[in-house]
Amino acid sequence: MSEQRNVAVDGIDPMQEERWEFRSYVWGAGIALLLTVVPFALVHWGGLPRLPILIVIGVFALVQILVHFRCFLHISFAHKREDLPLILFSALLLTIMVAGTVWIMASLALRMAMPAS
Amino acid sequence: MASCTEPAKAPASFWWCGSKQGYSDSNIVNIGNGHRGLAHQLKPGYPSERSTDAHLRGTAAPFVKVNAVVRCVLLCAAALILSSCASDTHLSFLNPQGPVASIQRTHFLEMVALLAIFVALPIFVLLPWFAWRYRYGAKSSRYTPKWAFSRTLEVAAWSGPAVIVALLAVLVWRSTHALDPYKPLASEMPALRVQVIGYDWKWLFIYPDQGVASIGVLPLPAGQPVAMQLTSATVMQSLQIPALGSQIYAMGGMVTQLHLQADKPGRFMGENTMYNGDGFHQQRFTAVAMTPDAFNDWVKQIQAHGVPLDASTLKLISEPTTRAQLAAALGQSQASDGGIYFNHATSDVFSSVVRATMDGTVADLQTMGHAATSTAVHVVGNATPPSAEQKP
Amino acid sequence: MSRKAAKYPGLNLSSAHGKDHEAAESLMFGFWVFLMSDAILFGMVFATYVTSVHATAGGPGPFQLYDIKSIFVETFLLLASSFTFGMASLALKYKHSTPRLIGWLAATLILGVAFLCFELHDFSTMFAKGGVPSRSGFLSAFFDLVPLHGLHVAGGCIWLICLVGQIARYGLDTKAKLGIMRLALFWHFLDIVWIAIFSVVYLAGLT
Amino acid sequence: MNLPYVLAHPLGLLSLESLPFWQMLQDPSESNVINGIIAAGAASMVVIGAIVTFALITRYRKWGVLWSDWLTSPDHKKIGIMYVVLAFVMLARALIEALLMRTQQAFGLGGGFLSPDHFAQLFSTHGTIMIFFMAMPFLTGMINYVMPLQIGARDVAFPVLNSISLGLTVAGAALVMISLCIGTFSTGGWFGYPPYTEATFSPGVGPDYWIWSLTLASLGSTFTGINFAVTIYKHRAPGMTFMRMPLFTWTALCTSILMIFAMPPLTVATAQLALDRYLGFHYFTNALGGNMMHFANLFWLFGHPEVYILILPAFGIYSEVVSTFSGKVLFGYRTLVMATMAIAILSFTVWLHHFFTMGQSAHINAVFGIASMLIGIPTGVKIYDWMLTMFRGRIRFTVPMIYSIGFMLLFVLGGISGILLADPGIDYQVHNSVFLVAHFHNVAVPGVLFGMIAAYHFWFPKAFGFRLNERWGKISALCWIAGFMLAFFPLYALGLMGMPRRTVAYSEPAYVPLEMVALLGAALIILALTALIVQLWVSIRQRNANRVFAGDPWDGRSLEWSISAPPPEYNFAMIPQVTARDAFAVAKEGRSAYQRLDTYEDIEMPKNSAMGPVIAAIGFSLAFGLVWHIWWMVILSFLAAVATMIVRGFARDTTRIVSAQQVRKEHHCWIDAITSVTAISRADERAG
Ligand code: HEO
Ligand code: HEM
Ligand SMILES: [Cu+2]
Repeated sequence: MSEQRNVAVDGIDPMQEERWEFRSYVWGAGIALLLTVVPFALVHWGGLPRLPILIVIGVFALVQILVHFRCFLHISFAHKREDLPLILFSALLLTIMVAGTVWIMASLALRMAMPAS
Repeated sequence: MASCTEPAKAPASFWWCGSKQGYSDSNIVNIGNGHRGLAHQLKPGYPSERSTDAHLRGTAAPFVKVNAVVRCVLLCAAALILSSCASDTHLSFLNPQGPVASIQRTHFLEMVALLAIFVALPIFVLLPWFAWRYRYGAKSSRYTPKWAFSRTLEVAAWSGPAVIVALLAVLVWRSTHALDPYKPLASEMPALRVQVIGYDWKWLFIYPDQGVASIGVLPLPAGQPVAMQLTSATVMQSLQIPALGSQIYAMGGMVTQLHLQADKPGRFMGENTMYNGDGFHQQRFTAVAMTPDAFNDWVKQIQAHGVPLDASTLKLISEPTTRAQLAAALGQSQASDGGIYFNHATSDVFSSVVRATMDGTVADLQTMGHAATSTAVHVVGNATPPSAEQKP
Repeated sequence: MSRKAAKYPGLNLSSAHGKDHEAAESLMFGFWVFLMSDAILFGMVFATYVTSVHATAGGPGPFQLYDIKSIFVETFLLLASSFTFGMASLALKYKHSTPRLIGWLAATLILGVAFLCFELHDFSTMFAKGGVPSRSGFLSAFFDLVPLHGLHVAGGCIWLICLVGQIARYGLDTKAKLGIMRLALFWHFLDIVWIAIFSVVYLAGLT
Repeated sequence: MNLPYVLAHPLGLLSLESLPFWQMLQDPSESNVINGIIAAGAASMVVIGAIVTFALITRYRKWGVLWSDWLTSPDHKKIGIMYVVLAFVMLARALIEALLMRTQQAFGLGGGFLSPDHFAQLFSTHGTIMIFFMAMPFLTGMINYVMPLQIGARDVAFPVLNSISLGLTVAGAALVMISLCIGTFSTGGWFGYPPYTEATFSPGVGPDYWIWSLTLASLGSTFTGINFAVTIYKHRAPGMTFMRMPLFTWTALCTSILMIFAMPPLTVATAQLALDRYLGFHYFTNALGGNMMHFANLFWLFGHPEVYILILPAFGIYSEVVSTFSGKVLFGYRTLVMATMAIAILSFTVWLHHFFTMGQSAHINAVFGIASMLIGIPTGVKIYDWMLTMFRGRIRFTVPMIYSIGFMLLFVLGGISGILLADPGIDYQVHNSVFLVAHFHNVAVPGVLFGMIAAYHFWFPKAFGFRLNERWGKISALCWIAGFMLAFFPLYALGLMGMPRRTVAYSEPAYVPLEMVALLGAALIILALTALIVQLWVSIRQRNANRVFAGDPWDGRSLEWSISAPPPEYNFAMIPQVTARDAFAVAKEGRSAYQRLDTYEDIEMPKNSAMGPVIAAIGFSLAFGLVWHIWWMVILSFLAAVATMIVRGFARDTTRIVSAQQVRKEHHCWIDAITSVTAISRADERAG
């Protein structure tokens, strides 16, 4: 590698920057692990009724997804880039499409059953 | 405008009133592998009640005036297009024969009127006028090349359509709920139950409470609501009798519902509207509304003289054939009205078709070699015949 | 502390790099867009799965087929691989030695392959229990969703090998760097999809 | 498929029976002969067309030029032109099919001459081609050609990917074409609903042709969408803020976004259907938990946004045309932008209106019905703003303008019928009837097709340096408009008379007169197409009289008119600095257009790449192998595809330099030409 290490780019000390980023990965992995272990444990060892477990699974999954976005993909509100609006827009469409599908298919399932006669 | 009559007064002269007799669909050529439909002459209708008059039975229509104008225009145009079609089979909901179609017609005309007047008309007046007024050669008209914005006009451009849509939304919300095909019709009489099974390429109508069934003709008592349950023994289909009301899909393993009613005796065209192979265009039937007495007579007659709807009959029905081919296979000639009638029809038939389709009993056996998982009657048709492999 | 440098994982092409920087901008953004399109793809497959869970048609269901321990191991492997890829990104961005970068990439590859092995093993036990895709709508939907993710991971592994090959051939030039940066996005994205899979398919299925 | 079987069947399912005339020879019944002759005729047109093209290229020794100047070119302009050529070829085929269908139905009382199966293939290929291989390539080509010029870019963001997208689209189109000669196409219509298209009910290769041609096309469109979106986001000239982008570029952006997000559901639906057919999965089968309603849901999640993918660029084109030929700034630019975005987003919320009659609850139907009607609001706003642009203008009735006015009037009717269909209570009656056919042709023909033909007239001089003949253009336009009205207005009436769509024959004599009128309309449309061909021929012959090297034949407003016609490969000698909306109109007023530059710079351009044609060939053979179960071909093609991508990954030296001297020379040559011509006055122009 001919390029020099440790040259300040954009006036930021790269050493410090690197430490900061490293910590972000470590934190991310740690939190993600925690958010994984808890629902797995709940499902494996049980204890709670079905609904609360489902809620925990759902919430933990959402939080973990946010953690991945933040710590691994470096998405945040801090800098103005196109990727955040892009992701939010995609999430909106994904929600419309998936929720709509579930809504419609559930209604159909309900009304397609053979009426007891 | 006074000469624009209600269809009630001269139905026989309007284009939506239907076809002449004499063209049974079995006159239509080739099915599948060059099979030809068996030629059958359609004899005068059975039962013979005819309906010649129709009437508008609407919900209270808020746009009656407008409505009348548009109706007149439509009717006059129609009268010009075709001035004579002596017919007895009702084709269209514009000449409604039952409460559902009647509401639909009123609602349709309302919507057309609204949209024609508030959406189409301004544009059809203004646009040609602008185009002429500001043509290149017209040097005297004003020219404002930089004029690009006007708050008033912008607001108007958005709010005009928005108001119309808001109004439409109310109408749509109401009519959609009122016309939900699943909604039983209000009536003092209990609904007649009919179970409908779509086959390639005919509909089987089962009257579980009467123990009879029919193909090709759907006899109904006039004035009594009909509650249909539908399923398909093959691919997706869609049942519609326009003069009576809505359509609904029929799908394998699923049960859908449709509620209709005929106001008075008459003959109505019924069809499948969802393409399902070579015999699609022949999957038509006639719904025949008759007086309650006539209907009961019909039931009795079929109970006594129909073809038994047993396993072997069902197997023949499930073959991909047209009605005419089926009649031949059954060793029957169709009744004089083109129908095939069965007795010993139980409601088990319907549910076992639904179950067998869902279990894939037959499909499994035939296509994948898995063991059958159910002992239900094997009634599901297999495949369209190897068709005449032609290209466009 | 400024976070300006944390734009993209490993993005080390500041505006001073002119043309390269511009190319990186388009390429990374384009890849993001592609990922979002892919996310919709996964979303629709998820929707298929969710609406088919009960369509077991009398065949085996989640309780008969899923093995939570194996899934936990797979989850752990994938999470670890995300971390090692993160380290690779740092090595790229802060110009650590190339061998170190390759080391992290190799670790990621090994974890990815291990994940795939576990997954294949899962599938084969499912098959042995009669959980074949042609058995029911539910199993069809399952074998749409989970292997689709697996195929993505496999594709990622092949891509990773190719990138190492490119580095071996040309050194760490701009194109290779951009390749690693995009693969990083891809890899982290797949981990996110996996979160949804283990939550919706496995954990919810076993609740 | 076990190994011995594969070895014993090296050609998979292919056999002599796959040939179009085989059936006729085996069983020469009357109907078989008629259908066989038509089919064999169509097949031989494809074969003869291919042979003649081959022969001509060889005769004039154009293979080298074709390869190096066109097929391998990453230049967005050339790729755009190739897309449009593809669109015209496919348009011709689909229109002939349309005429054949109209003829069959006109004589369809009690039979007609086509077999039901043949008719079913006609509507299936017609619909598939019109949507995926006519409209999509046409608008993709137009955006490709125009959008980078409008935003002051040298090319799209990923030129080679662009060429690959074209390759994939062409491969899909080729698959549809080959289905004329070998085997048969699907009979399941353009949306191929299962279980009809499942192996149980359609055991032949037809649905496989449909699945794989759609898959290729949708892959190409996804990449195209990404490419365009990134180009518009990242490659605008300095000063070209979003709110200064020409409206066509705006619609291109929204269409691209729709492509990116709407294609995946289609890919999922077709892939799942393929798994059902090939491996016995149960997504949409009747049995074992399959659910065909899910296909309908997935397909229309794509299908509805798709129709707005088609119409939005057309809206953009009308915006440019109306503003240019009214000699005015576009009225309500900001509103038009907002309306475009509103339509794009709303289009993801209405898909259910295609299956109101499937059985879901009234709440759901009503919600989706009302959501569909909401789209009428921004659409209406657009129409009002175009009218206000014409208001107090100086309207020149050029060919594109005639199409635009025809569009505005006719589209309103189509939109209204759309609103009627979006009302579940009415849709319960007219769903699956030819009323619906009338609706979507009423939006697709005056909306999409007129827009594309207007664009073709509008930008042709830019692409080739001479104008198209106005007289023939007007003849054609009038034939299109009259033909459309005759062909489709009767269908509204027929639909209300209970005539279902896709019916080969019928038994109601009442349908006949209206069917005859529709046939007349279809014939007029074929005349219109012929007039377009004549126009092209005449225009090429008169090209010297109609040269517009200066590049601004219409007194244009946006940047694409500020350069020579045809433009140099690098588009702009220097990337323009944009200071206002309608950048070129402003420059002309400020007399800052047509400048010599002080300094010229080397320009870096992408090198030619064989990726496009190679991927096209691989994609085609992969799909063909899949259709016919020729597994060795499938495996080889797949490996070749992977290998190609890996090799491309190793490619490094992918750009070349256009020297500053050359740029300087070309630019000065053009400026000299401009100074030596005198502008034509508008009055003269109308005379000529
Ligand atoms: C380019 C293509 C295109 C376009 C632009 C549209 C536009 C619209 N479409 Fe259509 N459609 C298209 C192509 C198709 N549509 C179909 C089917 C279809 C169906 C399903 C019917 C059925 O299967 O039973 C519905 C409900 C609609 C509704 C609409 C609506 C509400 C609009 C609106 O966008 C129209 C908006 C325009 C308006 C309204 C006019 C101008 C507005 C003014 C002047 C403002 C004032 C107006 C109001 C306030 C209402 N369409 C099918 C059938 C697929 C198949 O089954 O094969 C196709 C191909
Ligand atoms: C301009 C002349 C055209 C004519 C005469 C024409 C004619 C027809 C006919 C006769 C049908 C079959 C109708 C039926 O099902 O009964 C049809 C179907 C169809 N057309 Fe056209 N068409 C034309 C242009 C277009 C264009 C420009 C498009 C799209 C951009 C288009 C898209 C379709 C589609 C999607 C179908 C439905 C196919 C199906 O049922 O699956 N058509 N057309
Ligand atoms: Cu739609």
